Formats: sequence, C-alpha cells, structure tokens
Amino acid sequence: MVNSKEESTTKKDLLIVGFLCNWCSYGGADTAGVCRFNQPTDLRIIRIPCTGRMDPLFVVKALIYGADGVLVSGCHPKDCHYNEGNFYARRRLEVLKQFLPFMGIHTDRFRYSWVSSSEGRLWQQVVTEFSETIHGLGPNPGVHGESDAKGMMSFF
Amino acid sequence: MALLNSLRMPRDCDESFIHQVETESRQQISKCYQCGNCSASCAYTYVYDYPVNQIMRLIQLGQKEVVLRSRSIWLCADCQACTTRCPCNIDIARVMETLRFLSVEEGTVSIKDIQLFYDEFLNSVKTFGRVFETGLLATYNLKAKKLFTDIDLAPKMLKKGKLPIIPHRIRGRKKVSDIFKRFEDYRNKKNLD
Amino acid sequence: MNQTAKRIAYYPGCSVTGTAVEFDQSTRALCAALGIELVEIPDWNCCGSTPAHSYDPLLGAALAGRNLALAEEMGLDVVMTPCPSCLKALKGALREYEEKQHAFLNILQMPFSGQIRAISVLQLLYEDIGPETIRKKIRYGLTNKVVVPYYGCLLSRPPEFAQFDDPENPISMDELLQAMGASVPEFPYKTECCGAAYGVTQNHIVGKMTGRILDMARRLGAAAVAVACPLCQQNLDLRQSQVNRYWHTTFQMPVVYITQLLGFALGIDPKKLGIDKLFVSADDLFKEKSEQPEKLTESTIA
Amino acid sequence: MRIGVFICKCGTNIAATVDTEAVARKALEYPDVVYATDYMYTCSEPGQDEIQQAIEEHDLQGVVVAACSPRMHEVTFRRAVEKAGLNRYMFEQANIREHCSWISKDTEANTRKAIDLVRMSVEKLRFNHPLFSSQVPINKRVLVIGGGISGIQAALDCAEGGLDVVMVERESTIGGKMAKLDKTFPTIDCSSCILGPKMVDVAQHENIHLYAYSEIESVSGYMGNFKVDIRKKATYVDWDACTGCGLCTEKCPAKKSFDGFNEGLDTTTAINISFPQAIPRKAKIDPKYCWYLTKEKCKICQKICPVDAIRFDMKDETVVEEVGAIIVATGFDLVDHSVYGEYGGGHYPDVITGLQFERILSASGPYDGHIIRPSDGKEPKNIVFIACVGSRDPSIGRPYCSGICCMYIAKQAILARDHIPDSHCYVFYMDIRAPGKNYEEFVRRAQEDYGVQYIRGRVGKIYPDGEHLIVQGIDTLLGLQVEVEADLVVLATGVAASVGAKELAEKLRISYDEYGFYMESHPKLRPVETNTAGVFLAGVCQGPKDIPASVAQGSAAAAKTQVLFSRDTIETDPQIAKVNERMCIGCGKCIDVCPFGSIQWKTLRDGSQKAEVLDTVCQGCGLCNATCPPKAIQLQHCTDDQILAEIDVLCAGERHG
Repeated sequence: MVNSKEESTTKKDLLIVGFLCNWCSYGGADTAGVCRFNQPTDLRIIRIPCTGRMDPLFVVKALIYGADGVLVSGCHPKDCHYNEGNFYARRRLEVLKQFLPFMGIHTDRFRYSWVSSSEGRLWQQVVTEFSETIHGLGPNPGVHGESDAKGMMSFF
Repeated sequence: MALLNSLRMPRDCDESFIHQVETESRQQISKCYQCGNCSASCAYTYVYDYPVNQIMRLIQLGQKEVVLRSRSIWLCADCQACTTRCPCNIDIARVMETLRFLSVEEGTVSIKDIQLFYDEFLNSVKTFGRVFETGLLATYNLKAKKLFTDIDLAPKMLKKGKLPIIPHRIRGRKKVSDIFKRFEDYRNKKNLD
Repeated sequence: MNQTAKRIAYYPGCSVTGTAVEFDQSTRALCAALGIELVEIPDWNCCGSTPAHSYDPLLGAALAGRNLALAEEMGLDVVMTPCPSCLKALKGALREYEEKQHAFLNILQMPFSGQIRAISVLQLLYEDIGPETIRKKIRYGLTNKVVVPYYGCLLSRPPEFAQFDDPENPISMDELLQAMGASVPEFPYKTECCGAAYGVTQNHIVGKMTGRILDMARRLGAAAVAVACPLCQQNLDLRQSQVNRYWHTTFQMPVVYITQLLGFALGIDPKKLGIDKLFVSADDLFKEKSEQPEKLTESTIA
Repeated sequence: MRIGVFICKCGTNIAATVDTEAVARKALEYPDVVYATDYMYTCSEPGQDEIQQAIEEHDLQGVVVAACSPRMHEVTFRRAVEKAGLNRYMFEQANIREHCSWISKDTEANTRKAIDLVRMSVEKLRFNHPLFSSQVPINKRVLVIGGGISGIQAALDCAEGGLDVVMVERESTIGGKMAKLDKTFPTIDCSSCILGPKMVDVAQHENIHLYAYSEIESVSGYMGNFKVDIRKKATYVDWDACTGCGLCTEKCPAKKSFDGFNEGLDTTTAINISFPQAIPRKAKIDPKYCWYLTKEKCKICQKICPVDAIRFDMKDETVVEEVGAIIVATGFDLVDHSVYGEYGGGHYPDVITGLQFERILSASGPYDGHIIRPSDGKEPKNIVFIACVGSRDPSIGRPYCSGICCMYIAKQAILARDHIPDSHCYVFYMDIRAPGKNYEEFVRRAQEDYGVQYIRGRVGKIYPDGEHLIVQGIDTLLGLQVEVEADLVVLATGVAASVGAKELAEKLRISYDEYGFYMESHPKLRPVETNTAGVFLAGVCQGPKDIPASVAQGSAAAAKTQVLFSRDTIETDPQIAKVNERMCIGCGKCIDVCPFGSIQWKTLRDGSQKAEVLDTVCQGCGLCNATCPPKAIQLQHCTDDQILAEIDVLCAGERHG
C-alpha cells in the first residue's frame, strides 16, 4: 500500500505460463493493462475460450518442458460465459494439484484463480503474488527434482 | 501556530514528511478527498487551529512545520469519531497520533502544558510503575503555574478518599524503568541510523 | 454456558485505584456475584495511556505489553479491564506486536505469544453474561426510573479495533439497563466525547462538552447517567460543579457506573459498590428497593 | 506457410517500453516467417494497407500482428487480411500492449516478453487452417427486459421500425423510476406528462407484447435464436377480464399494505393498482397482506368485482418466447442508507431518501403534493439535503459517483423553495457535478434565484432534538462546524445495481462489474453491446446515468437490434468443435458435458455410433475437447496441437536451452 517501492528491476525473469479464458480473466488482464497496474514481467499468456478448455495435460507439459510456474485463470464460479466450463475446470485442476508431487513438481508452482474482466486490481495482485511465490521457489529444476513430501502426504 | 502565506511548489512541499507520516501511521494520506466528515464529526474542531481535514490537506502538501507545530494535534482526544466515519477508510485518529509523536521527536510541541502533563505522567510511571495521581496533579499544577486550577475539587476528593497521599510502588518498578531504558536505547539507535 | 468455571485476568488500571475506586469495587463485587473469577494480574503496571502513546506508540505498547505478558504467564487467554483507555492501550500493544514484533519484543524482554484477548467489563457483561441472564437475576429493579446510557468514545470505536457493539448506536448498555427495568430513552450523545483527559490541562473544553451531555440527559428526564468509563465518570460527576459554573446551571445529575447499577439490582450491598464515593449523590436512585421481579419482566418486554 | 509479422508501435504506447524493431528483427529468424516489420499505427488505414501490400508482395499465407489486445482489434485485422485475399482465420494477434508494454517500465524485460509472445503467435499460426462460416436464419423478434424509460424507448424504436417486441417488466406497471418522479431537471417539466404518453404508446402499439409482473426464468440459445422462459407471477386477478375500474381497491379492507410505489411513505390496499396512470391499468393482489390469502377470510373483492376477474387460486405461469435479440434495461435501485448509523440508520422518520422526497413533491403522491413531514404532518421550514449518501464512499464499497444526485438535489431544493417560500434549504455537498447541457446553469439558479444555501462539506451526524433534527456538518471552505436545526433531511441516496441484477446476468451470460452494473463490450467504442452477441444494454443497468442518457442508450440499443436484423441470416462462428470420426470411440462423454446440447449421436453406415457437432448450436467453449479421451473432438482454431505448439516454443525455446 504505502511501501510500494518498485522492486529492483535486475531480478532475472523466470518463465510463467498463463492460461486465461477469453471472457473474464483475459479481459481482467486487459483491464489491468488499461489501468497501467504494474506487474512482474515473468508471465506469458495463452488465450483460451474457457477454462473448461483446459486439459490438465497442458499444465503438465508446460512444467515438464521447463516452465517455472503455471497460472490458470477464469470466470468466477457461476459467471462462466459458457454456463459451467469453470466448474469442470475446478474439478480437473484440483485433481491435478494433488497429482503434481508425484511428478516431483512442487504444488506451489501451479495455481488457478478466478478473476472477472472488471477486476484489474485483483489480476495485478494475483500475478504479483504468484510471481513472488515462483521467485521464492526459484527456477524449476525439472522433473523429479523437488519432491514435496508434504504435498504427497496430503494425497493419501 | 505557524502561519502560511503562499506556497511555492515544489520548493515548499516536504515529500519525505508525507512518506514518513504514511509509513509510521500505515495510512495512505492521498486517499483523502476532503469531504470534511472528520471535521464535521470532531468534538474539538472549535478549539483547533486547523480542523482535521485541513491537517490532512497540509500533510498532502508536505507542510511539516505547520502540521507539527499545530495545536490541533495536541487537542485531539483520540475519540475515534473521525476514523469511524471516514468514507475513505483512513484511520485518521492514528494519523493524528503519529503526528503527536513526530512532533515530540522534532521538539515542536505547541501546547507546553500538555507536554508537561505527559512528561510528568511518564515520570510517575517510570518511578512508581503506576501513575500516582495525587503527586501527578500536584507537580503538574505547580509546574504549569496553575496552582488554583481544580483546587476546588481537591477537598471533595480527599473527603471521598480518592486522593491517596502515598504512592503505590509496584515491586516490578525496576522492570518498568528498564522498559523505558530499552525504549530510549532503541530510539537513539533508530535516530542514529 | 458454564459460568462457574469462568476465570479471567483482571487489569484494574491506575485510575480505578484512585479517583475511580468505586468502579473497581463494583466490578469485583458484581463479577463475584455473577460467578466470574477475576484474577488480578500480579504486580501490574500502568498501561502508559495517552501520554506514552503520544510519546511513541512502541513505548505505550511495551508498557501495556508487560501486563499482557504477565496475564499469559498465568495461563489465561482473556484479560478484562474496566477502563476503556487501558483497553485501548492493551489492544494497541497487540497491534504493535503484529506490526513491529521485533522491536516490541526487544523492548519488552518477556515471553509473549500475542494470543491473549482484551475486553472491557461492559463487553464481558453483555456478551458473556447477557441481558437475559441479568433479567432473571434481578432483585431490585430500576422500574420507572429514566436512565440514559453514556458510552463515550472508545467502547465501540473504531469498529475494526473495538470489535464490539455498534460504533454509531451502541446498545449493550441500553439492553442491560432495560433488563433492570429502567426506561431508556434514545440518547443522541451516546458516543459524543466528554472532553477526555483535558479535564486537567484544558478544563474549559470539558466544561463545554460535558455541559451538552448533561443538558441533554436532563431534558430527557433522566434520573441518572449510566457510564462505563472512569474518565467519562470523572468529567461528568467530579467536574459537574465546574460545569455548573461554566454554564450557570444547577445540574445535580448522578453519574453512576453500570457495574454499580447492576450490582444494586442484583442485591449487593451499596456500600460494597462504592455508591458513597460518587460526588453527586445517587442515594435517591437506590433508596426505594422495590422487589417486583414479575412486574419487571412484563414492563420490559412490553 | 509464408508468414508476415507486423509489430505495432502504437505511437509510444508500445514503443516507449518495447524495442519493436528488435522484436521484428527477431521474428525473421522464426520458421516460415518471410517478412517482419514494425509500424507506427498498424490499425490505421495506412497500417492496414501496409499489411495488404505485404501479403501481395511477399505472397503471405498467414499474418501475425503484435499490437493491442485481440479483444480490441482482432476483428479489424481479420477483415484487413480478408480484403487481401487471405482467409480471415489465417491471422493471429499477439497482445504486447495491455499484457506487456503497459504493465512494466522495464524495456529489456518487456522486449524479451514481446519476442516470446510473437514467437508463440507465429507457432500457433503455423497450425491454423482456413475456416468458413455457415448461415443461419434470424428470428426477427426482440425481447426488452425492463419497462423503465430506457426500455420503453428501446421498445418503441424497435416497434416503430416494424419489429415484433416482447417486453417483460418485473413490477405490475411499466414506467420504472421515472414514473415516481415529480419534475425533471434542468427544465422542471412534469415527469409523468412526458413519460405518460410513451407508456400509453407501449400499451397500444400492435407490435409490442407486454408481460407485466413477470420475470425472466431462463435464457437459452444464441444470437438470432434465443429461447426465453418468462414467469408470469400470480396477480390473483384475471387481467384479460379486469377493466381497471378500481372498485375492488376502494372496498378492500386490508388497508395497511406496503405501498412500494410511494416508497413506503403511505399504505395501500392488498388489492391495488400502483398508480392511476399505471400501464397496464390492472389490479393485483399482494398475497402478503390479503386477508383471504393469509387468513382465509374476506373475499370482498371477489364479491364486488363487476367482471368476476378475481382468481384466488391463480398460480405462477411460465410462457416461452423465441427472439433473435435481447435488450436489457433493468435499471437500478437506491443504495440502502440504513448502513449509515450516524444518519440514524433508517430509524428517523424525517430523514428520507431523494426518491421519497419525489413522492412527497408529486401531486399524485401520498400527501397530494404538499411538502409535509412523514412523522407529524407538519410543514418543514428548514430542509437539509445531503449529497453523496451511498456514493463516492469506499468504506461501504461504493467509490463511484452516482452522477444524478447533484442535479436532483438542486431540483428538489428549487421545488421546496417554490412550495414553501419562507423555507430555508441547505445542501451539504462535496463537489458539484453538473456536466450536462444547461446543468451548471441550473445549479447556479438554485443558489442565485432560489437562495438555496450550499455548504461545502459532509455531515458527520444527525440526531433528534425534540421536534427537530440536528444536522452536524462542516463548512470546509471556512473550516467551521455548521449545525442546522432541521425539520426534514433528504439524503441524496445514490444509485445501486438493481436487485437481482447478478442473477439475471448469469442467465444471460453477460458480465457485470464489482457493483453489479452490466459490462459493456468496450467502455468507449461498444457501449451498448455486451460480450454475448445479440444482447444489448440500455439505461442505468450499465452504469449510473440520467434520463436523457438513458433514453439515448435505449435508442442506441434499438438501432443495434435493427442493424442485426437488417440481414436475414447471420454468419456462425466457425471456431467450433469438430469430430474426427475415425478417432471417435463413441464414448459419449462429449455429449454429456456439452452445456448447449450441441453434440448428438450419429450412426455410421457400419452401424457404429459417433459424436456429431451441430454447427449452429456449438458455442466454441472447448469443454468437449478437454473431455474427449482420444482427443477426437477438436476445437477449431484452438486445437490441442496449437496450444501445445505454443507451450512447446515457449518452454523448450532457446531461453532455457
């Protein structure tokens, strides 16, 4: 709030892949841009029509190919442009989250959120927080690199 | 009361003061849009030299001297009406509190009586661990040369046993004075940094 | 709820050991009668109040913090104080602990978890006992007596900090008074400031503020003003003579602690409640003891 | 494929923090890219010309533009490449403005990001195929939801243009908030005199079918062919029979019913007609207050009705309407001022809302147009108006300006001074917002000609003192507290989204902002459209506005509908799911998940069951694609191959290699 001194710009970018639904979160990211809300530069956004389009495989592929984090974002529950796509997404991505530790991927490297097209400020927060989390974890060491014992335990 | 004539910007705006107030109070002063609700709600506006909304405005303009020398910050009774009603969610009472302590730090306290009372109060706490009200009132009235203020109340209070003659000294008063000492050390160190 | 097992830490605060001694007496007597065990924090010290806070909030926090740490040491998780000023200081200490933990603990130099909760005596009476329980225990009512509740600034303000009652229109004391059978008019100055500590340094301010409050109480036909703050009580009661001089009035308005009123209604000996310590006599209020619990309930429900 | 890449500088919007030249240079290294350049304003006419020339000169088969958000200009660029002979889907847009140049000042990092985004778009484009739309017929009927002034204007404009209009109104009469107003600013002309004729037009127009006292139950379908379930709420009166004679309302003994039309200032009968000019002028029974419906005694209305219209056994009824477009004009409600404990929290009878004061002023209102206090019927001599109650107040989550209050207070103060010449009117305001035609002059008149006292500052507290209300405020210009001994206080309560706005938005699949106002497609260039094709907005449901602006938007929505209906068919979006029959295993999972029922079984000649997509029903969400186990069903233009290709170049690209 008050101490909004800009982060040192020398920090090296990590790679975060974002999958955003066209109707809500992609618009929210646009709104954040229109309002010039400063954000970390690590994120690369792929536009999809709906989070219901999300195949968990996309997340896994990205993390295996070397992305340091994956962020999926769509419409708030009940606000889906296609009625119920985000409900399917939530179910699938929740299962995926449980599964990541088995591939040696830290669960914190993946996150999903709900941001509407009017919520530019919220989008800024989501991106900033997630980027900080990923910078906290550092570069993705690759598959089987970081067994998150706690995450695995929670699966059982 | 420091007087304002005209402002020449940016020369007359102390940006670091704005930052200092915001950091210490954890409030964002630029949120204030001057609706005046704080001053409308304040029970003390009529004795202030600057109403609260003007204090907020003066901070926005970086008027350190005027703000820290104002009487208003010392006449604020911390009643929280402003904070409760501020439409912008600014904890104004906390800003006022911050200004008081910055004013002590800068040595610009405008109302000497109040500072004197506060000093005597803290002395009493440092010495006894608790406030010795009788002694506090006596020394304060003596030092403030207000010997006869409230003198009418004293006999009544004595009669009701409400003015104990002997102070209560707590056993842990050394511990309390140590808190004062550690605080002074902390503050000196902070000021050196 | 199991009231017999209720043990809470008690922080009296300096003013109730001196100028407001009757608040301490009545609080202890009332809690004992209600089955609440008050454990006075051993060797407590002054919370620092406004002077310490104005000097530096950290100093105030450390002074108040010592008492909280002592209470935690006793293994208690709630500390109650009759004084709203002290309450603010105790809560302030908890906030500083949240915000500047390192510096705070360095100055305090005591083990402290910050888990303890601080409440006022009014909050204890309203939330943990409640008007319904009070209603059932009444022996002497205040039937047909008009009593106005005066809350002052700090009991419910600011809402995020106080976490108690409504900031603009608090009703806890209203309901407790109604439970005692009193008639409680809508009092517009419920939360107006009484002039606070300026009784000492700038007493013309207090004269003006308390004058307004007393005048409104008189116009509403009040037999007494009920309060829950030593400073408010002192300004309205002790300084009533100064007010009369300032406004050229002849107020003779008893200003009574809610704990005294409740204690009386519960049948505690007025002596034990320190009724005689009030400057403006409240004897008229406590003179007629009418034992009419049934009628009471009726009139208060209606 | 021969690909051309165009990097837009967007003036300095992009070029200031992205090295566009470097991005273009880098693009030339990518496979299939044969041409790359940067340009000042790619979306401008010369910018589009440049693309078209390059397509011709370099024989391009696909185009990538890196510029603003595709939500802004994708349509523009698709049209541009189509003009040059390419299929419009052989185009990709990388968003290097909203998602890049505008959100960081670090030119190096932004340039790296832009390079990545362009690389991804090129890779996606390499998997694009030409797609072709099909045509479906349009049902040229329009549904107007909401019968306030904006909806009325939209309905009349559509009907005049020859369209069939279905209007649905939640209340038992149309007219909305405007019907409750006494006079309108800045002309002080009588509200019902200008609205009344329009309401009658709606009732009499042969092209308009009105469902009053009805609500939208559900909406399905898509632009050109919506299906709408409308719930007609039980009125307990057969409206076909009812003549609106009003005999029942005279005899009904349940006289303490809540009078919503008079904002609760008066009571009415359980069977009532909202107001004399109601459209439709039909009686309805409020079941909460009717003696027969609550206590099973009375039935006086039934006995007295000359046309036997009373039906105590009436139930809600659902009807289905089919339309090609929907205009949403659901209006607003007032902010609930009970959150302001310092103003009495709604408990003081003489602290009223602006709309209540309108009813008091109105000659057909509860006091026949005499200004008197609700508490004791006395004429107030000192009236205080407080601006921005529920507006510009972040502490209650409403930081926006309601836009109309400054003006309506000025009007009400003028009228109060007119009605009671020896009265004093005080307006506590923070700023005066009067940007309309003749608005500022109007506010000046209130002060100069009518002697209304404007006090710059907010009110901290209102409390009763005997017969009066003490209003404790501040004049910030003087730094002095001001106390007014008032007889009546009017709170200029702000505008809030209509109750139920969010639920309706979910049914219509349109979005709303954090306050519940409906989101337009673009804040400047598409203020009437929503993100759901065929659904248009009119009036305050989209955001606070006054009567002229509401009427204008109503007409605009009607014009948009006429544009849509000017053709007989619409092109379907070819970005839909498609089944590869050889891969389909006939599991039927896609059929289960499809939210639109757009996938059905198809029996092949060999008797095997395969999934088949109905082109005109599929909305292109891709849920089936993500669900299909063998990935036999693919969302065109957003296939698995395309997304994986984007991921692949991004992650496995040289940055980590």
